[in-house]
Amino acid sequence: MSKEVIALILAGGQGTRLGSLTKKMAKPAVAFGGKYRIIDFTLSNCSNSDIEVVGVLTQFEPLVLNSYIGIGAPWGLDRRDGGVTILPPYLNEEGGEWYKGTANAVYQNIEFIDLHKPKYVLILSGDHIYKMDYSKLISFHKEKEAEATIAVLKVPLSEASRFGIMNTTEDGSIYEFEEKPIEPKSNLASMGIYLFNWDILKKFLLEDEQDKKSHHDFGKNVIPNMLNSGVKLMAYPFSGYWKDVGTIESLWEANMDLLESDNELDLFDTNWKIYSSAFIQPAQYIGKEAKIVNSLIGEGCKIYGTIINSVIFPGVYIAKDAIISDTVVMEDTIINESTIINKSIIGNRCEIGQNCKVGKTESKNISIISDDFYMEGGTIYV
Amino acid sequence: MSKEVIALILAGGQGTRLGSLTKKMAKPAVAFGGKYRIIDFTLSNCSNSDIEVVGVLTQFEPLVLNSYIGIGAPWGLDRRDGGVTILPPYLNEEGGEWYKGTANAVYQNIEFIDLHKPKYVLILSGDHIYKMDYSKLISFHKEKEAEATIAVLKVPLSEASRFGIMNTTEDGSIYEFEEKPIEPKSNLASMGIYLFNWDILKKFLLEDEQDKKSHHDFGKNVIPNMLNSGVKLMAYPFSGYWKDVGTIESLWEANMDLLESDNELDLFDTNWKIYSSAFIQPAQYIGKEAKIVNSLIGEGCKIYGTIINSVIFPGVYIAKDAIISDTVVMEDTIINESTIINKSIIGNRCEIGQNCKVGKTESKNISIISDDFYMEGGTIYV
Amino acid sequence: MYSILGIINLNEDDSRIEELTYNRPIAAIPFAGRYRIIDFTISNMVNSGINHVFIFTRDKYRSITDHIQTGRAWDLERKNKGVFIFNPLQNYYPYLRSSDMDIISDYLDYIYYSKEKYVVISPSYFISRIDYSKMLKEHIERKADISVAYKKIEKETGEYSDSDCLIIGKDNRVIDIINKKGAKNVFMETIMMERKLFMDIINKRILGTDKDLLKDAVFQLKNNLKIFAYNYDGYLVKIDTINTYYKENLELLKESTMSKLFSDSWPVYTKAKDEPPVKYQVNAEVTNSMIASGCCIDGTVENSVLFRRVGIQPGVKINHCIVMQNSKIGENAVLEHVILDKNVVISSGEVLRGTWDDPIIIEKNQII
Amino acid sequence: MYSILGIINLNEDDSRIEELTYNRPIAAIPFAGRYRIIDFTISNMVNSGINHVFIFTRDKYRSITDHIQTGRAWDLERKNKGVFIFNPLQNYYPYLRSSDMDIISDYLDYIYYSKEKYVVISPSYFISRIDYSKMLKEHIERKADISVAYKKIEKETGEYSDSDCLIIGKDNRVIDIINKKGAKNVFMETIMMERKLFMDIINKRILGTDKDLLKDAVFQLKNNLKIFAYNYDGYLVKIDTINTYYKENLELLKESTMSKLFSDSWPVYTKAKDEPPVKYQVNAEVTNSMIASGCCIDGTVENSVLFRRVGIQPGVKINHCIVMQNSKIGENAVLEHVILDKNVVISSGEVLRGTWDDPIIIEKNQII
Repeated sequence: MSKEVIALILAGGQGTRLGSLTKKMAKPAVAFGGKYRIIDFTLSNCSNSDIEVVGVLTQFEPLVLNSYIGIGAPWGLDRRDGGVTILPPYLNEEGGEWYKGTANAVYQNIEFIDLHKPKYVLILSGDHIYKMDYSKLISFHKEKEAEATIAVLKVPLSEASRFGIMNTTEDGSIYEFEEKPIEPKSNLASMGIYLFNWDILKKFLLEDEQDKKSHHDFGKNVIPNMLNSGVKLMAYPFSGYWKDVGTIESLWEANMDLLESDNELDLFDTNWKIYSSAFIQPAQYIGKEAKIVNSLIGEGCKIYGTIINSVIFPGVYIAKDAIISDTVVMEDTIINESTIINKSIIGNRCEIGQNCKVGKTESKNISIISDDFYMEGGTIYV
Repeated sequence: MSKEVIALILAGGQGTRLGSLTKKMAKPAVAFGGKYRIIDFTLSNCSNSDIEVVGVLTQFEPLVLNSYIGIGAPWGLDRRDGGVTILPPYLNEEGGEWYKGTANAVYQNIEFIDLHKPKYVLILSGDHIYKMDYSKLISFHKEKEAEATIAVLKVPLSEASRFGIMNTTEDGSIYEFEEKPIEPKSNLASMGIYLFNWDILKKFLLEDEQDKKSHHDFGKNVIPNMLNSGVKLMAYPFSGYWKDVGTIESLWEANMDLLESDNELDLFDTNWKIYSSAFIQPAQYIGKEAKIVNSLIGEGCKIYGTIINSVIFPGVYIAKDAIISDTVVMEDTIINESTIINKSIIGNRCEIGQNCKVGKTESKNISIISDDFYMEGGTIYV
Repeated sequence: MYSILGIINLNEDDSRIEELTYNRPIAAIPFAGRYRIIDFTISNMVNSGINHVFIFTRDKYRSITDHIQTGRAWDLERKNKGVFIFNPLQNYYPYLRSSDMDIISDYLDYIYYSKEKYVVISPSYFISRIDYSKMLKEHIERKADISVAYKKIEKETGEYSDSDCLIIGKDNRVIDIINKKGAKNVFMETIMMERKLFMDIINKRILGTDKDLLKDAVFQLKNNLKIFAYNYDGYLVKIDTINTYYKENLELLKESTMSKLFSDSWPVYTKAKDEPPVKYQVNAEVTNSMIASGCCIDGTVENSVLFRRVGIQPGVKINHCIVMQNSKIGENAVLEHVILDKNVVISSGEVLRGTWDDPIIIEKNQII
Repeated sequence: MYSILGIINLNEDDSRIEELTYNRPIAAIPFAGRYRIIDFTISNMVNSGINHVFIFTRDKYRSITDHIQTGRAWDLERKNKGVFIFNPLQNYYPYLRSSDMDIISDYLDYIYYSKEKYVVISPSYFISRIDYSKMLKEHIERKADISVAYKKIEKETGEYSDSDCLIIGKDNRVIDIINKKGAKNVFMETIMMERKLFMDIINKRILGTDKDLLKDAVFQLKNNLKIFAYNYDGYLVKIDTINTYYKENLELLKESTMSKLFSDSWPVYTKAKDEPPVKYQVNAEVTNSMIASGCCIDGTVENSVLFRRVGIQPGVKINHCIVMQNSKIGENAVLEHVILDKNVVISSGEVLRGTWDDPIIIEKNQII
């Protein structure tokens, strides 16, 4: 069956800037927001936008991600035709190779794309946190009769030099693309979300593959080549929450953003639910001496201590007299009595002993405790 | 959740001896029996044996196989926990490599196996045609308190030198394994079906990986090493139809075997159904001048000609005055008027023009027409 | 694209086809070798881009539940949408059955919470290949309040004798509906409107709706609302008598008829049964017949339709027969103009001869 | 391992808990923050290795169908097995409802075509953690014809006052069943036997079975067949009165009670609802309470159970309350000893005070 649009999620990155959090898993599988994994946002966006064929391009430590995505049921992507497909590199008659760049990863899956005979291909990143109705982007693309459309976000001009910047004419068509310009001419930053007419994209991918000097990257090679060749590129303006959680700091910040009372991501909005693979946990229990303020607490937690401005994932146990603030605690971790934790990210399945002290509120840095760590009672780790 | 047994199906082979039939797909995805793909037999055996976690190890041209298996629904393997998982090679912190051999393929998936905490691991091949209740093999293994059990088939002693032969004591325990012995001491051939205690297998896989001289193969390395180390290996006697369809001849033969009135594979047995991804085709139509004898015909075919001793897949059109005998015709192929085909395998989506002549009944060889081939009218191809 | 909620209304008169409907509604009668009648309507919906389907049953709904299961065969097993079967609530006694308005109104909250802008209501017993997305396009272009589908019949035939017919004005507006033999514009009982209007009609909140049957309530509004007729001109049969059931099945053996109902671009989906291919044995002689998978044939079959897993033994001769799933015909039996329901066993040597206009019908599970 | 067909019999007396069962059977009442009562029995079956479950409803089955859907939440969406809901066929009028024998016998062919050697029949309103595989082990070891589960109650409590009790002989054979206040061996209405025997009982093909209720029919056989009592000694409550419903929910706030019902090795499954984590806002003061996901709390909550997506505004004080899904409590409202059913809205400043033995109950969808 032919599908009008198929989406490809680039989820192969190793995420080295997330340090020990991505030692044994791909970045999109990292936990976020007291319940979710980063890729839930992109998958839920696809599902809510009625996109029925989604390929997830993986190659680095895909096990956790694969087993998390499973058959795609939590996102309604367990379809008879299409649904979600994991796309790792493979061997063919000429041998095989790992994905060399974002464009090469898509190039290696041309056959998969052709199978579904799509008119458009939507290229997404698996490690961005945002809510977006892609069907509106698609309508925009059709209306403008574009050949490629790039979603852009207005950033403060002072920060524009950290992004790929799109310079557009009045009608939104892109005439120039500058990667991290020192003197930005506009504040429209590329969100790394591309919609292409498949026939055009395929042609450029085939050409790019031949180019020995290419990095095989959308931002560095394919988009500039398209611009040079006169392809009709449009900028689709997006407004709303968007965050690339590629670093420890941005991951922590994105979690803290959720605690703002007027946060734009609004996880409680029933019109654009973020789906997630469910935990099998009873309701959380809050003990007699517990105190919880301005925090998100997941299912199955048992809280006997104090929690302030923090995000606590399912199955966490916080003993009495423990004080947690400005901190993210991931799944099934145990924090023992009288331990104080500030401005930290504590990984999955850790146990922190009694009377420990982790992190410092006034510190610039986020303290990280990686998965499965056991911390002796009395330890000071700042 | 822990599962007692998980099955791994080795489906990575390129199948070069099947020639053009496996140019664009892995061997287990090759069509068989007028409806099925080779891997349907192993997957259905797993499903009927109540094995709920199945990993399919692929690396060569997995696209057709992946999209065929999908979420595993046709085999009842679309489970919330487990079900069927495609396992290609992947990158980890130390880089990554392709599967080097059957044992190395399993070695590279130790983490996947550990995730399910199985007691036993069943190693299967994706390109054998047979029906087998693995739960009986598992009971046998437990009863005998074996550490490894290998399914064996009695073959004529004259042919034994073509197989891996198990020499056993009276109680079925294996004391010697000989790969293709010139003077076989027994006629018990290994079927390439292994049940291991996972802790034992894991230990041997880790050792084998260190061995620079190893081929990383179960038959050549792991099993002999186990024998040498005194692991308790049992032979599980199987009787019934079994065929390795690794060559054109054996694939053709296996198809023809289905036409024998007393064939042991019995596709019509409702107690051990072979599941397959369904075709969306109406019932077949047999025309006014058609003649069909001793043949299997799939859904959605339109038959106006004569078919003798042949296996015809869904969606095939056979025009009037065409004569097909001792032949396999795969999906959606069109055979035009007055064409005569003998002893051939015609691939998927071919069109054979009028008045062609393909194959020869008295020939020793099977004529092959590969997928998507268009043959001009009047061609003689013998 | 605007979204449509599909509603299949199984409030269908089965009194003239009762031999086949003792234990099933018309929707569940096997048709064309491997389908149930309802498959065609569901497939039309799916092929029209509808992914949210409500089936309202009236009685004998077990076979519908068994057939539809989770809806996976139609790709209608979905997280938030998909297919839902609504059986009449137990507070309705059988004598109230005739009111589809009542049955639907009990489940109105499901329609309320659906998000589709439009609904299309269709029966199962009209087998067609109607494209509801085309119907919607016309509906929107004409700014219709309600659109109803009909087919213009060229020759006068008896097949639609009990159907309602539309009287259509020049601008395609529906003037009236009549039940009259020989009328030309056969009303397919397919109705499209906005979901909100539909809820108002079911709630009888609209002036003038005091009827128990949905179609009556709709046409009662013909003066207040703009009801337009949508002209469908493809394959159409109405299966509500034994006679049409028998003849329309065999009519499909004509290439020209079959190609009107089946094509790659408009597939008909049905539940997969994991049957092997058809096995033709050494004595098989099959001509001009439609054979479903899993059959095993060792006799003579002419001008017939065989459903799944039918067994034909050597020496058997069947002609102009419809043989449903899992029936077995013993050696040397001769059957002409016969309909065998499911799981029938015909003993060796048995001879049954009906006629073209009066076929013999053997009920489910009989041993003859 | 021998296979068991699980049968959940929802023929349960709801007359003493009617405030919560106007629109739902007992099985569908929310319990313990995120479950429905039936979740515990289904999860027990799944955890015992049962993968084929039949649910026989009696009435008000809409909420059961909505909750179970395809069974995926319990991993019971399966090709050939899984979970099936059987509603009473329409030919039964409400006054015949009391006979579970009749309801089941209408679907006997499904039981006939099942392949499991054994069946276990269980109600939903006994919430336990019974392991049916252990029960089967004893059943086989004792060579029992029928096994029935009971719990020995140490102290005399009112909670099981309307339950049947077993009189058990020394060899664990059941001597008799009585309905008597204060008896010790509470019969959990859980019955195990071979599937064939079960079919015979339903068919009333066994000498002496002339009863309409399954449990009566079973115990009528006590002299002809070997009926053994299986002793279960874990968590057990029977939810068939408002009083037990209210107290047993709050009882779960005790660590010792909660850990008897919930553990990682015996998970309780339920339908996922895609709710976000609980949001505690700046004015939140929550102690000794169970809170389900999706709640948003900006007030004071003590000794209470909050189901999913409950909203608590600033200044609110609730104590000893059960607040079901999606209810909203406006600013400064004060609630003590109150049960709010689903979708209730309590206006700002409202004060409601019940007592421990007589909690106030606010029905579904009310605005107070």
